Amino acid sequence: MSQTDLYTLAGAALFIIGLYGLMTRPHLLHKVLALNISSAGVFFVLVGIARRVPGTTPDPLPHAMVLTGIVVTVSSTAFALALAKRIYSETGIAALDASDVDAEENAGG
Amino acid sequence: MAEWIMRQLPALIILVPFTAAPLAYLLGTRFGRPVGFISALLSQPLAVLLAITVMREGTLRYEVGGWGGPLGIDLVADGLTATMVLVTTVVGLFVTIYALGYFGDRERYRFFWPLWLFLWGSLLALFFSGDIFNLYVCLELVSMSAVALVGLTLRREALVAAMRYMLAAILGSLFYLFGVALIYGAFGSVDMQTLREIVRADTTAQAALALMTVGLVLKTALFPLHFWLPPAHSNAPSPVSAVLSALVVKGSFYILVRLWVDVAQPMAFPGVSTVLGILGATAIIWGSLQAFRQERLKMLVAYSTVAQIGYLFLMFPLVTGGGQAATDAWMGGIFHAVSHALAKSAMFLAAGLVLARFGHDRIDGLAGLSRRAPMTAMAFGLAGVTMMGLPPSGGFVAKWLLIRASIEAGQWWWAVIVVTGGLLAAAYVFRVVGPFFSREPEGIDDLDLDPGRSPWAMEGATLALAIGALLLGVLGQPLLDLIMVSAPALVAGVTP
Amino acid sequence: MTWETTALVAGVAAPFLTAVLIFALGEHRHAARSRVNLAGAALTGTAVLAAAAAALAGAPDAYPSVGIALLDIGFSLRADMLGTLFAVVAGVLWLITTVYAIGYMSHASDRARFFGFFSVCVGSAIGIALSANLLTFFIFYEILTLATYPLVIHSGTPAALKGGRTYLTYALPAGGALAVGVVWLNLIAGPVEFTAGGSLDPVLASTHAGSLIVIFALLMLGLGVKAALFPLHGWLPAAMVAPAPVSSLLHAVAVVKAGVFGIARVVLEVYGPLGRDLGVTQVLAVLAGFTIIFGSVRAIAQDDFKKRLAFSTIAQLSYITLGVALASPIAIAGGIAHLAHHAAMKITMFFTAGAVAEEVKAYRVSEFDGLGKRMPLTMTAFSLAAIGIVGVPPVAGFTSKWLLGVGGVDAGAGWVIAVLGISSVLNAAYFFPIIHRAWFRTPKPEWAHGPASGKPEGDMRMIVPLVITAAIGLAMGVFAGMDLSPASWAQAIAGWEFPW
Amino acid sequence: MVTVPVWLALAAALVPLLVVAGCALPATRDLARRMLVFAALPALAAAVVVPDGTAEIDWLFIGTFVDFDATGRAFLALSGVIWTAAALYLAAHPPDRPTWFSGWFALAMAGNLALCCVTDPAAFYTFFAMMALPTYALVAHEGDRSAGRAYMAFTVVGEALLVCGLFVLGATALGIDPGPVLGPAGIGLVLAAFGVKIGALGLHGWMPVSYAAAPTVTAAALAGSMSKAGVLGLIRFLPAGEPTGIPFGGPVIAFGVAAAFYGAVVGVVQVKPKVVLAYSSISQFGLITIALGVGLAEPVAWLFAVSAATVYSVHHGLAKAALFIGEDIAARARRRWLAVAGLALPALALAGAPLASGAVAKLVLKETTALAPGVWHDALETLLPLAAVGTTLLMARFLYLVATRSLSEPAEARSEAPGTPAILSWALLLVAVAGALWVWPMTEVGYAAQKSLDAHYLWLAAWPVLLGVVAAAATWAVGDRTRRLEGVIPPADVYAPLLRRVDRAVERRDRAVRQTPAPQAVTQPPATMNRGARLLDRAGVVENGFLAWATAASAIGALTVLLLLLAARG
Repeated sequence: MSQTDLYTLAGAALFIIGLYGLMTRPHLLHKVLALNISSAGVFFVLVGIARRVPGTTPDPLPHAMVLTGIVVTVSSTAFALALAKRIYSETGIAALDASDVDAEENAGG
Repeated sequence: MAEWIMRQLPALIILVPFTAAPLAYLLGTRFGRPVGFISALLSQPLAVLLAITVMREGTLRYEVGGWGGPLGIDLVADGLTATMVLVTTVVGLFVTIYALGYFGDRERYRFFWPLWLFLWGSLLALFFSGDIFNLYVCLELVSMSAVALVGLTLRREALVAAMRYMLAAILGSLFYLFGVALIYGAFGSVDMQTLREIVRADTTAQAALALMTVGLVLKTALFPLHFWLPPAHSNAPSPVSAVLSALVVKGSFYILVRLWVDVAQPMAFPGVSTVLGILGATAIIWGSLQAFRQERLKMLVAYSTVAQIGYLFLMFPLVTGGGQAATDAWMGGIFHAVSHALAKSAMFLAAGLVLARFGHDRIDGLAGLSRRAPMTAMAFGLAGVTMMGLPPSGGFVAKWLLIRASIEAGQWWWAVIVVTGGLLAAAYVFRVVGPFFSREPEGIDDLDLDPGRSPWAMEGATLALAIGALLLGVLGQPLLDLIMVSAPALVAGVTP
Repeated sequence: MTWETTALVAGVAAPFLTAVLIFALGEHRHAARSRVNLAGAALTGTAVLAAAAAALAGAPDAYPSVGIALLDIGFSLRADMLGTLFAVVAGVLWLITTVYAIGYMSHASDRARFFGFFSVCVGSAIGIALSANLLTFFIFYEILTLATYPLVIHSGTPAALKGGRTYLTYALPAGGALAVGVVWLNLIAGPVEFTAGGSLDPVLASTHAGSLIVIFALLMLGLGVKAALFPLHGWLPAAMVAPAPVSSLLHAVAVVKAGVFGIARVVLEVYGPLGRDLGVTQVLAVLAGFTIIFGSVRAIAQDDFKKRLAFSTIAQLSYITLGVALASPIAIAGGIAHLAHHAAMKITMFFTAGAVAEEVKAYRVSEFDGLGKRMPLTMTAFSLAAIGIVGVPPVAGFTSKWLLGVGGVDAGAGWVIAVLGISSVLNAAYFFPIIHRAWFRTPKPEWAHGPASGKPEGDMRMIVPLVITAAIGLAMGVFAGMDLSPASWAQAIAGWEFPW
Repeated sequence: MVTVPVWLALAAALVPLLVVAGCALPATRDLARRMLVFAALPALAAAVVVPDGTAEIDWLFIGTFVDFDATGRAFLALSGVIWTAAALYLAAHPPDRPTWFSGWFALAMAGNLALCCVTDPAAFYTFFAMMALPTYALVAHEGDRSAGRAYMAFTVVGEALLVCGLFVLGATALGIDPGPVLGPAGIGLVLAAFGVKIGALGLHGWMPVSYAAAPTVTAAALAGSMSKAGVLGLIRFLPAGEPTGIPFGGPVIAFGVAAAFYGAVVGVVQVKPKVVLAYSSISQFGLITIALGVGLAEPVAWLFAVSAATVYSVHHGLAKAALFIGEDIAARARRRWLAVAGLALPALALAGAPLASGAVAKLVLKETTALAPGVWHDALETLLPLAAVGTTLLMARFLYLVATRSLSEPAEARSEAPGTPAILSWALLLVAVAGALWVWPMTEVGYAAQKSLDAHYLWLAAWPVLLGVVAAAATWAVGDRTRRLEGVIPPADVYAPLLRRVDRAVERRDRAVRQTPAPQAVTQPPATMNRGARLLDRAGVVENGFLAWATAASAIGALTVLLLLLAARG
């Protein structure tokens, strides 16, 4: 089992955790953070891949991708937070479906 | 000069909206509108020129800044790209004209123009992308601007819908990016040109392909992953809804096609195409049923999108066999994307006119529309013809090809689905159109029959799109030829 | 572009352009709309007549045609004898109906919508007539399906909407079946051009017998609805909620004839001898024969005038189907001739229905007592048309029936003669009582002294057209022997259609 | 010397159409009505001047074949005389709505005259219909709806049978072999179709009621001329004695004989003079049928049969028309005995008394029956005289009824006295009855006329009449006991119950329709839609499930797993 595979699996794990959070936590903040965890997982994989051939200098391209990815994620996260804040101020609920039972107590929490 | 322009075409086309977007933002509402309009106008000849050039010379390649791969960004335009660019540009023009009237120069909508132009540019960039990572970036750009546009009105339903949409979109992009990472891990390249040659069946790579597929399916809102689409498309301002349904979903679909039919075809693994086909079929039936039971016009149109997306996915099981069937399925699928783009935008714009006029879009409140707003009614009806796939509409040609493909491939059940889908579409279209002619409730007769308050330009743009979709059926052959220009080997009639 | 192709294109395009102009003019500019409509109709009539002349010049193997590429089959028009016959019928009767409709609708609302879609219907009917292949045919066929809907539900009443729904429930699935059939056929046989004597390669009969039979069934399913072939006839009586001009031109001529015309094209110019070898035309003939009896029997029971006419139409349409389905040139001639003959006679009757409804508000046969005294011209025209449908010479109906009967003998199908005989008696049974009531029963007191003193018996824009069409129906029978009469024209066609 | 073109015969025959047109236009109505009397004269002239020959008018109908020969000439002349007489009478005693009546009258006249000039099936059928259908207006005119209905029902069925039969003959004319089944079937249909027109036994139901109910002129035209068109049709379209595979001859002869006696028997017990005349027609047509039957059975006899049928038709037509007109005149006349005396002439002629046209006609008939095959030869020898006895009885009965009726009630109580044109018309007919066959240009007729004067034939003609008279006198003497037989058989005998039932049914339906209100547009959705709606609602519930994040999550997860599995497998 190579280093890369390890990184890959770890990344996958993170990705799944994030996915789980996104789907189960009604609170918008949680959802956004969950997405960040997932993206972290993906970057993990990319970074790992950069060192495919042990002993050589890491491949720069994956790093470039990760950087781009981070930029995208940061901006989208900012946007998402702004949106969530707006929703909270409009509806008093920081969740998508008012039907979600624990939405209220999570709201703003 | 002409030669130079031709070489620069891909860059020029993208540059127009991408320069216009910041301009519109800086100049604010009053000048944002003319900027948008001018950029829309400028795009037209360029898109047509691109189509002609591709038609004549086959695939175009453009290296941004002359860097070239692996680090540089390449813009590639083959028949498929040219087609998508053309339809984006045309739909974009009419939506722009419509939006001029729709938003007026109200301050609260000042972000429409920059966002819309940015979305436009990102879509074009996506179609031109030459490598799969660049596709990811464009995908994100498209999603972000689209989400922003959905929330433009700041109404709470709109905001919630936007949020839902955003989360789904980001998740989809992440799935896709995960796949990109693994692909790169497997083959050490993201450039499609390169990948085309080196990809081979390899479990990791195939897992990557699977993940990308899931992400793109999610972003294309294929049943049962359509949960985000109806609220988003129905709560957005009508011009935005039009763009979302007509173009944005096609963006992720475009990538799916690129991968499965073109780039990743050598490592395509069996079963997936069938799964996609079955999901598509289900989408057609289920989406139509849902559309039929909607109370609000825009919801109905949105679910109609869910259903129509299904047709696009019938393409996958039909191309795998190669041969004439593959060619027909390919042409049929892409052509359906095009005609649906025109018709669906027309429908949403018409719905917008109804909203603007009556202040509501309850279907049971549309009695006598053909008298109060004949052009709107006509536009909706004509667009409905394409939804039903009846001649002489583009939808007819698409369905013709799909039916032919399924008979050729010996998979007649898809033909049955296509026909049934058409009938279900008729059911929900006429559920709306029928009341247009009705004289109930009494008193509509007394209404003044003036052509209506909505500016003729908006109605004109709507009608133009509908008529365009209609004429595609009879005058569509050139477009079909364009779609076939340097088409992937699998569908180019070369049996693998 | 030669004058032939110009006429060909103009004949199809003129009605559509008329429609566009009418829609553009809007609701309120009545005079302008009427002028545009009449001009368009006149132009169309001239164009189709020119096309017919071109067909005659080119017959039987140098028909002028024009088209563009589409789905490797082509969207193309052709002026041949069979097509131009239908085109001329539709085009000429459109001109007459336009006059009638202007009179009939003179107080109605939504006239722009009405006349606009009306023109579209006529355009697609002529397009159907002049289509050179199944793809083109299908395109116009479906346009016709859709464009008829707004006319069926024109009045906008719940009843009308219901009728419209019924119409669509029949027409749209039929379109689907037709589509599959056409695609499939083009797959098996390559691009199917209409060709006198059949365009399918006889070899296919052995290689693809099964598929060809299924395809034929699909095509008949698609065409049978408009042709009101039993059991696909249910929509026609329901569609009688439409305004009189619609029932007259569309539900007596354009739409329903489009169905039977399509059947003629498929049976004669696509399947040709294969149809008989596969045994499908025989089945079709029997079905048509049954429809004739069925429609006539149902008609007797109807008290609603238009419904009675509708069932009569159902029966009469199957005369045409029966004719083309019989393996005899004479029968084919009879069927094709009936296309024109029935058009003239039945349109007269529906004109009558509208005129009577407008003038004396009588809608049911039982309200017709003594109507002949009140509306003599109208009822004379109606009676002529009626006895024609019954098959009484010298009205045209007899001519086609005669050819059909002799053709039946020629085809060795004795049962056809029985069917014709029985249907004649049945037709008499549902038309003669109307004539009897109109002329032999004592009128209501207010009718007893004829039309109100000095006034004509109705809006002349409605009376004159129906007198003209009745005269045409009579003339087509009396002068059937002349070279350019529908009967002779049909016999010429049958000569080429039937080399086998 | 200028030759008269043959098509002129048809043209002349169609002159009455001008009167039809005239009656249609308000301006020319009165003129047209006055011209009606002269409408048939061109046809009469044509019958004299137009030479035998053929002409094709290809533009008319599906191509018309004018064929003018001795037979056609005879029937054209007969019809011309009858219609002129009828028109004269019409001028004297117009019915209500005279113009309207004249229009239909002229139309039927045109059809009847024209069909004498053509031989191709389509054209003959055309004019046959042009004659038969308008006659409905002439029969039903005086409000007796049931008689009109009976006439129309039989006519329509007859026309349908005829057209079916002519389909076969038309095909044969085009050189198509109808085959072993259709061929004979065609002949059978033609026999039946014209059988209706001539009131052949079993198809005669309409004749008594129509003759009784119709105005006198209609009855005269029907009995004198229009029903003869049936005979002409049989002459034209029966295969001229060719063996047809099926022996039609025998049965036809049998039918003829039966009709001859059936008519006599049923006729004598009738109480209305016109009905008696109707049954006499049925019986007389029986004799004509016999002749044609012989022609069918014996090819060699066909030409004789044709001339016999022709001559007999002329004789019977004139006599019958004279009887009908005379019956009405007698009913109107002041000096009734004169009228009754006048009626005696055609009555005797019909009975076949010597020196009258009947004697000649019967001789020609005998010439034919002499050629009858086998048993028929002898049978007819004895049967024909007996038929004559029957006819005599019928005529006696008729005269008795006319005389007693017209004596029982005073003339002034009834309609106005007969006008001069009426007398003229009757006179014309009487003269024709008396003279026609003596001046007839056909050689065989002249020969027969000569022969009928031989003592032998005088006796042959005389004894049945004498026998008949004696029998009639006897019955009259017996008086009351026979009186009970009067009217035991209703007009239209076997058909009477059917016709009555139909009448009642129609009455019922009319009443029913009058009571039902106009149908209202009903639009409650069918039950199935409700079920459909329920299903849709359920679908909606399911869809809400799809929209929830949890479901979406599991869907995404499931899809991912599925695709990954497929990837691992592939």
